[in-house]
Amino acid sequence: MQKKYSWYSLLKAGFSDQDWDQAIPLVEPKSKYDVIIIGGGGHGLATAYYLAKECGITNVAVVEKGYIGGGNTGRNTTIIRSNYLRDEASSLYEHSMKLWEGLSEDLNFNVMFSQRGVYNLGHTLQDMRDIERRVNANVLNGVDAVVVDAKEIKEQIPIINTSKNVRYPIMGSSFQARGGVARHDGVAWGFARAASILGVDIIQNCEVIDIEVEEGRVKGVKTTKGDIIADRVGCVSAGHSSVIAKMAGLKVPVESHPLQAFVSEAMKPILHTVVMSNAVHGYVSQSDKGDLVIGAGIDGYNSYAQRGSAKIVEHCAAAILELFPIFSRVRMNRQWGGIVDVCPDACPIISPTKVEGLYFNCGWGTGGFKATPGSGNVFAHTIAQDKQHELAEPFHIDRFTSGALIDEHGAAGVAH
Amino acid sequence: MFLIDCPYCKESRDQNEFSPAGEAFIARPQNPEDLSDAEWADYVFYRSNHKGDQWEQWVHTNGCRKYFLVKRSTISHEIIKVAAFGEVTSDSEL
Amino acid sequence: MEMTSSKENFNPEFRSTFQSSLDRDGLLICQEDLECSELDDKAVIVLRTSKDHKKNIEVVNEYFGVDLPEALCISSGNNDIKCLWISPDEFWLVDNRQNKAGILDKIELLPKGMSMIDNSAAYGVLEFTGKKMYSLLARWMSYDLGGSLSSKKVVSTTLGQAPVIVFRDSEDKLLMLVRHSFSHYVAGLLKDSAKRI
Amino acid sequence: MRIENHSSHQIDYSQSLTFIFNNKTYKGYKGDTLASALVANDVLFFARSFKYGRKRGLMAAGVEEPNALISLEIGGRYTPNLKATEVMLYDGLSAVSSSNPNALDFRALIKPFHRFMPAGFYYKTFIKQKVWAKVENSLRALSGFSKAPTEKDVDVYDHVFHHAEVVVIGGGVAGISAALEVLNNSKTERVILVDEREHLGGELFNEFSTDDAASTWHKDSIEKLFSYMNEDNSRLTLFLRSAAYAWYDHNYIEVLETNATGESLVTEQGQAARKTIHKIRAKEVILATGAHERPMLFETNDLANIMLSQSVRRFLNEFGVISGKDIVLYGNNDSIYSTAIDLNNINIKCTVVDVRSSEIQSEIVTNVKGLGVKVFQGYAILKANGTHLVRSIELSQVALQGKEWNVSGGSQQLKCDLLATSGGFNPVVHLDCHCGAKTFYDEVSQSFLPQKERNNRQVCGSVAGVGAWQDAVGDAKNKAQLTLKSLGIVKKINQDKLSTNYLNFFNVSQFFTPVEILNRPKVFLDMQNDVTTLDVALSIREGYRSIEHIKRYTAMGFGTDQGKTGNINGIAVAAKFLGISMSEVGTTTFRPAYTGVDFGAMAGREIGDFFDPQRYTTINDCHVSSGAEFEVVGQWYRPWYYPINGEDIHQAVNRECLAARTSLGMMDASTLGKIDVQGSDAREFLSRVYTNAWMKLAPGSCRYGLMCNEKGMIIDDGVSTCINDNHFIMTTTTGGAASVYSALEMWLQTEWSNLDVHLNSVTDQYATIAVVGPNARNLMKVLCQDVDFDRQNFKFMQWRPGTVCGVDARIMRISFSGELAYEINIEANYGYYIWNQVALAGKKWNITPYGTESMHVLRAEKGYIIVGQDTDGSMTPMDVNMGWILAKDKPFSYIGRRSFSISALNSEERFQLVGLLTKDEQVVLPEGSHIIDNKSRSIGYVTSSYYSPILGRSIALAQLKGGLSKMSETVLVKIVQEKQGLKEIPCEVSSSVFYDINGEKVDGND
Ligand SMILES: Cc1cc2nc3c(=O)[nH]c(=O)nc-3n(C[C@H](O)[C@H](O)[C@H](O)COP(=O)(O)OP(=O)(O)OC[C@H]3O[C@@H](n4cnc5c(N)ncnc54)[C@H](O)[C@@H]3O)c2cc1C
Ligand SMILES: NC(=O)c1ccc[n+]([C@@H]2O[C@H](COP(=O)([O-])OP(=O)(O)OC[C@H]3O[C@@H](n4cnc5c(N)ncnc54)[C@H](O)[C@@H]3O)[C@@H](O)[C@H]2O)c1
Ligand SMILES: Cc1cc2nc3c(=O)[nH]c(=O)nc-3n(C[C@H](O)[C@H](O)[C@H](O)COP(=O)(O)O)c2cc1C
Ligand SMILES: [Zn+2]
Repeated sequence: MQKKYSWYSLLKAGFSDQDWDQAIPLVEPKSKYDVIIIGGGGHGLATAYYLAKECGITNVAVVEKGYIGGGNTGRNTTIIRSNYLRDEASSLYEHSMKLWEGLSEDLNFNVMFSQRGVYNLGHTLQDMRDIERRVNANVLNGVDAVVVDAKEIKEQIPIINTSKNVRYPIMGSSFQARGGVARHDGVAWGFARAASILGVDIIQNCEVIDIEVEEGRVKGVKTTKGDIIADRVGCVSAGHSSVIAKMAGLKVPVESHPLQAFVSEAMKPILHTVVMSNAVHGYVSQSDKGDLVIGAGIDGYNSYAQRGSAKIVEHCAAAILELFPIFSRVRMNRQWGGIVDVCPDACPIISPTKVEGLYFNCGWGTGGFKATPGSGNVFAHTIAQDKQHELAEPFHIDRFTSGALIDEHGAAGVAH
Repeated sequence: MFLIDCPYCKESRDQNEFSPAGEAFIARPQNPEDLSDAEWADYVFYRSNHKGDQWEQWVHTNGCRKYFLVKRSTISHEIIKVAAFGEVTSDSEL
Repeated sequence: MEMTSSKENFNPEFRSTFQSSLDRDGLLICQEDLECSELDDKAVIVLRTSKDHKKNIEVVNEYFGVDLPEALCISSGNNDIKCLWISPDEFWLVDNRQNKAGILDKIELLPKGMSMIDNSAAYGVLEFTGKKMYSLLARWMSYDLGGSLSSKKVVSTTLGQAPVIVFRDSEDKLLMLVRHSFSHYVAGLLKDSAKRI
Repeated sequence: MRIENHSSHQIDYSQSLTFIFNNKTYKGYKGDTLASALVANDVLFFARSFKYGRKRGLMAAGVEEPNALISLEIGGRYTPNLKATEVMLYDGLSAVSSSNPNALDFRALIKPFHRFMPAGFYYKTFIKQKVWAKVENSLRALSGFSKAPTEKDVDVYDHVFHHAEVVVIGGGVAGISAALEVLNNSKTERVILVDEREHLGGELFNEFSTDDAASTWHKDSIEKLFSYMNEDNSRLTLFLRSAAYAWYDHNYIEVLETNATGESLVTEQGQAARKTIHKIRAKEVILATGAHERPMLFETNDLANIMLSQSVRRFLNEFGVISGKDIVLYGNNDSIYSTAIDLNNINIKCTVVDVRSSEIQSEIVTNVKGLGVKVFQGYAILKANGTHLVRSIELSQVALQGKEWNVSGGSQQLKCDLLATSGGFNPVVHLDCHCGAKTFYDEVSQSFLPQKERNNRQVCGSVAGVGAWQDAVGDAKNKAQLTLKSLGIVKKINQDKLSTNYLNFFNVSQFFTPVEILNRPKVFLDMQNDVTTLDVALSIREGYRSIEHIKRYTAMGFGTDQGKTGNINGIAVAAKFLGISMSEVGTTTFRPAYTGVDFGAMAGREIGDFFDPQRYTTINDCHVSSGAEFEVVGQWYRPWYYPINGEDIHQAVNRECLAARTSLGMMDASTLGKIDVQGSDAREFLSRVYTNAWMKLAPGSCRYGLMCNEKGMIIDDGVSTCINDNHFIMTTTTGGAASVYSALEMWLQTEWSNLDVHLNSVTDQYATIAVVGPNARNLMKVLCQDVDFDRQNFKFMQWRPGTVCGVDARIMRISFSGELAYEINIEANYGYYIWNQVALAGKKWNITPYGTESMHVLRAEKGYIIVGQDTDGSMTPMDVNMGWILAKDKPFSYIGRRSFSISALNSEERFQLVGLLTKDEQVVLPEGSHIIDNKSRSIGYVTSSYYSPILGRSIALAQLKGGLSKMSETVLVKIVQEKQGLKEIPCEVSSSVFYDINGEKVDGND
């Protein structure tokens, strides 16, 4: 059996036909755990991993209704950056970024974190003001970020259209060099494997159908594979957070919407960085396989179906062509959607709830992949200590009552 | 792309004429000042975000500009019913 | 510079909505089986009222000489004035410009719950004729023109990303009302698509 | 090679075409695909595979082809990753392989190491971040198929909407039959029939050589269809070369049509669309998409010239070409015998290897035997031999015992130069599943069939599991009857009788998965991505057991063919290794696109000028002729500044601002949103949506209002004018117009329907020209004689009706600059004229047009906020020091009011709007730079910053934590990207009003 991944083990396996350990062992649920994590996405698996690794709690189960990584973790455009505007948010995402930088080694699993840089383009004067504001805030917070002008963008990305004679000319951009992409599935699997090596049970095809609450305290969960008792339950089920909350008689201030993405057929490398544009609604990078991975906008209606409207992807294709006219004859190979849990202030909720022992980690909306390690890390500590991790404090669910919103999407309205 | 029956235009039109306008039956409190912060937050921020058949508001933005009610499955996207505003006032009706 | 207050001393230049998009003959599109031109003499007055009260219907008939149309349809009192159904409580009176003042004068007389506003300058009116007009419009309109736009019917919909009102004036003629700020865009779309029809 | 004297159904032998492939010139005919023309020229290697760079030949003849990826043409018509089987030949065509099979390929060189590169290789290697960062780029260079384009596309794409009562997808026998049945039995219903191929008929052409009834049926049916199309106001629309690639909610189907000239499109630019997306809304859909054949599995099954049996037939019957002379047909169903008959007819030698035992006694088996064709029954191919091309095969006996296939006995070799296999058929269920419908595994046809019942949809023909064409005709008629019933056209349905076992896909046997074969190396499942049975096995052993995990771990089905031929075998292999049924394994999710769609086609014409509407005011021509630079605000193009004599923006703005402050400026303010508010409750309405009071505003007056959302955050501001007690005109910000209007409608319709108020958007009705400056009154007196402009009689924040240069106008005395100013509102059609008149009359005072930039400077000098610049959606009125605008005693709790009492909104530590004055008066703070505390932490940021020419110094507005209590303190603004050697700029916190603090200028100086 080959436990540890290395060149040595790979050679050995190749010569000897020795087999690999199961990265994701098939297990059936025990009747009782110290902690149950609902949702086997990146965040849930990371939570379990850090519970076991940093908090010494190994009697943990991750309960996933489908296959692990099959939620948004497995269907996102994998953009990772930490150049967020608000101090609270940037601290959290930067914490995550630092974990990313050592993640493959930590997990002994190459998650293919590729720091190829992320551009956030600006197309209007107000975009540029916002970019300046954000970049300056980042630098003061110790997050690497710079403002670059159109000329420099063109030098770095020769295929981008920086002509002034387009509908939304590129005026400039913020750039985070440490940003990039990672292999989405690998992130889920890497955390799952590392967690199960530490003793965590990862139980797939097991849907939580109810949460047992007695006298304000969580007792366990009912699942399609039977009842499981637990002292603490962490809910990390992204698009399904409202559904789980309802099981415990709670509400969370999120709404579920479809968010779509599509990929082109694979081509030889041509785009070596990540380009995002909010004004024209599209982001693009080229995967290591060669396909262009493109993220579109969100559909305005509530949905639990992992698909959206044609109009959104078509508009997104147009936006990508505004930026990269050379992609016009490139073909869309596959499109899909995920259900994102959108929070009113575009910031997550990492929080205990009114039910003792029940914790929620949700509301990551359209941008939580980049937070995967950081989110799991602070959530693990929050559950373990029954006290919010310092970085998670501002993300308490009570902020909607107290008014202490973080409002990451702030500058939305263009006006004069 | 949905095909939505506007109860005012009495015609099915493409989704691109409409905009979704949130869950239905979220009435603005009569006397906001009398509410606790938590009650007010519930009105402003909390939605039931139902998985299944849900009543919601749509507006025929590029048509008759009327807000109306749609009962739609958030699982299959099937539209089960539409109603003019006020025709239905709570989940249990119809 | 000497000026007087009387209007007669001026000859204000009226610019139609599509003026800068028209060709020398005043046409937007002119090709086999497809013609599009601007009607620049139209006034558009928005009348807001409910049909629920008989009185309102009577008032409209008395003041403007038209019946409020049955929902979903347009009806015209005579060849000049037309009343377009836009929404349950919104009707547009479309008439020639010279009659505009006469209509707007009535604003003072309207009963409670009824209102009126001149929006003539906000809209340009395009007239389409020719067999290929649906083929042109279907490139930008999701509305089922062939199946649902029966004679005299009026529809508020979109052309590309522009809100427009179309109505089938007669069997072989279609009118479209376009907000002037979108006229450059709409004219561009139509002319571009016409190349491929 | 081309088969001599073959009458093909597709080829026009009179038109010979020349083309280039991989730098060599060849000849073909009109009607050929690139693939068939190459086969005719004995070109058998098309490209290399993805991972191992193996030389690959054709496998299929249509969209399902996984191997033959090529790129076409160069420059603005360069197209990557096309399948040679889908490119129609044209004269002068030039193509190259996505990766050249004849050139050296690094991937092929590392062949000995393949055993060390199993699925999941990269997860286990390069684990150190630093190492990965170093190697990633070189690994990337190996990936991808064709090179990416490098030039802008020269062609255009169209979108067209359609509506039909019935849409039939697929124009094979089933589709044709269904379409006819609907047309024959209805009167007004519109029918759309689409097929991705060049001709209607699907797989039926294959029957022509042996079955006259097939060609007769085809001829008659096509004639009938055409007669429907030739009717006036034809009800039938036919789209050929048109792939239905996506089926969205509510029967919305997208079809990609390729221009009739295919890729050879050479027209004047923009005159024809290369591709068109038809956006079809259907009441009823009939799915008749047929079935794709699937290959048999054995070792090195990826050698060139190992093809699908049905595809070999298609090349033969439709194109008259074949790529071998000594052919082995191998499979588990009767269809290979049809191929044998076709080959026998043209005297090509073939041998049949059938895994089914000799107990199978179909008529066709007997017939083939009767022709003298050698038939091995109960035999399987274990391995194909050959370096790159198949040269021979190894056979062994095989038998089905219970559910297991057992290989027995020694093996024997058989020579061949073409191997055609059939492992059964995969119904083309893709589209049906795009909206979430499921498939089920049917044991009889050994295939995943579409969900049985679905509203407003029928399936017929092969996609429903029907094999023989005669049955497909009947099945289609029957299903069409159900469609007619669903449309309410027929009440009682007629059903044709079908043959007894019409649902068995040619007596297909149980899925062929002997472990002896599956455990061999190089048994390829996904040809494109080099996924083998061993990869699937490894995936499962490592715990990636779900078919979705297997797909993601091995990349099976990730390619441009989306696993059309390979996935089903992958599922069978997974079922075998997992020890569960195929049904339990299930399929991966079917998603659009059924076949690739060009980004250009997706975008259609909504690119460039049409990407987003460009909105202009009626005065725009004046701005253009004045040489204005423009700023985009929302969708509007607004003059930004008007440079003259080579001025830069600063020089122009200084000049414009000084003109407005010292004499006279003019500005086009038409873009502001204008909402007409009428009704007896208009005041009440305004009081509810604005924070301040409106009950007492007198007719003839105007008032500024601030609008919040329920969160208590500012969303808009503007001046509203009282026309009379029941009539107001509200103005909104340019960018906010649409959202404010719809929010207001929402309140009225959903909450306050008892209010007597009507809203109408009149933004486009008026052109608005602001005349600004000490001489504004003088100018107005010249322009308009019927209004008394005396400062006492026409006060600030009042309006008067009047006649300006002969045009009816509404004149408002409002000011966004602090100067004496009037806004002239006229019917938009006169905007151009009045602007020119104003400019003419203003010459005396050197009237100067100014743009948004000067407007910003002027208002900043006065400390007026711009919503969206000085606020960002998280600012309350208190935060911007406008607590005065919150009415205290309104009976109705206006929108947002309740939130003002929430604790966090009253914190001392909130951002508050202040002025900043740099100690060095000439330094202009960069907008977006931050104010720092003594620990270098951000405590605020600059929202607006300008050089004020009238003050001769810089000014700035900033959001500063607790700013209102920090007046006169010195703070530091940090310059992060060092500009002119500046790092930290000391500033004094000041009032946000910098100029004319007491507001004396607004009355002018007369
Ligand atoms: C198209 C798209 C593009 C995106 N692009 C980016 C991007 O570029 N960068 C970025 O940072 N973020 C991006 N995101 C967002 C990101 O994907 C998510 O925020 C993140 O993956 C959330 O991870 P998660 O682990 O919380 O949720 P998920 O991965 O969704 O995991 C939740 C899991 O809970 C399971 N579950 C739900 N209900 C139950 C139940 N009752 N019982 C058991 N299990 C249950 C689900 O099956 C699921 O596997 C994108 C999202 C989408 C959809
Ligand atoms: N002999 C065999 O081995 C064998 C096996 C199966 C079927 N068949 C034959 O196939 C025929 C069955 O008829 P049928 O009509 O069901 O199938 P068909 O394969 O003849 O026709 C299906 C048609 O649909 C088209 N199509 C598929 N997906 C499409 C899409 N998304 N958009 C547009 N077009 C699409 C295909 O190009 C094809 O022309 C009979 O002739 C039958 O004998 C033969
Ligand atoms: C970053 C990324 C890259 C992808 N690349 C491909 C690809 O090259 N080919 C492909 O078929 N699908 C690709 N997919 C899409 C998946 O096949 C799948 O559609 C997606 O994970 C959603 O799952 P579902 O379609 O099974 O619901 C990619 C997905 C992601 C998130
Ligand atoms: Zn309507």
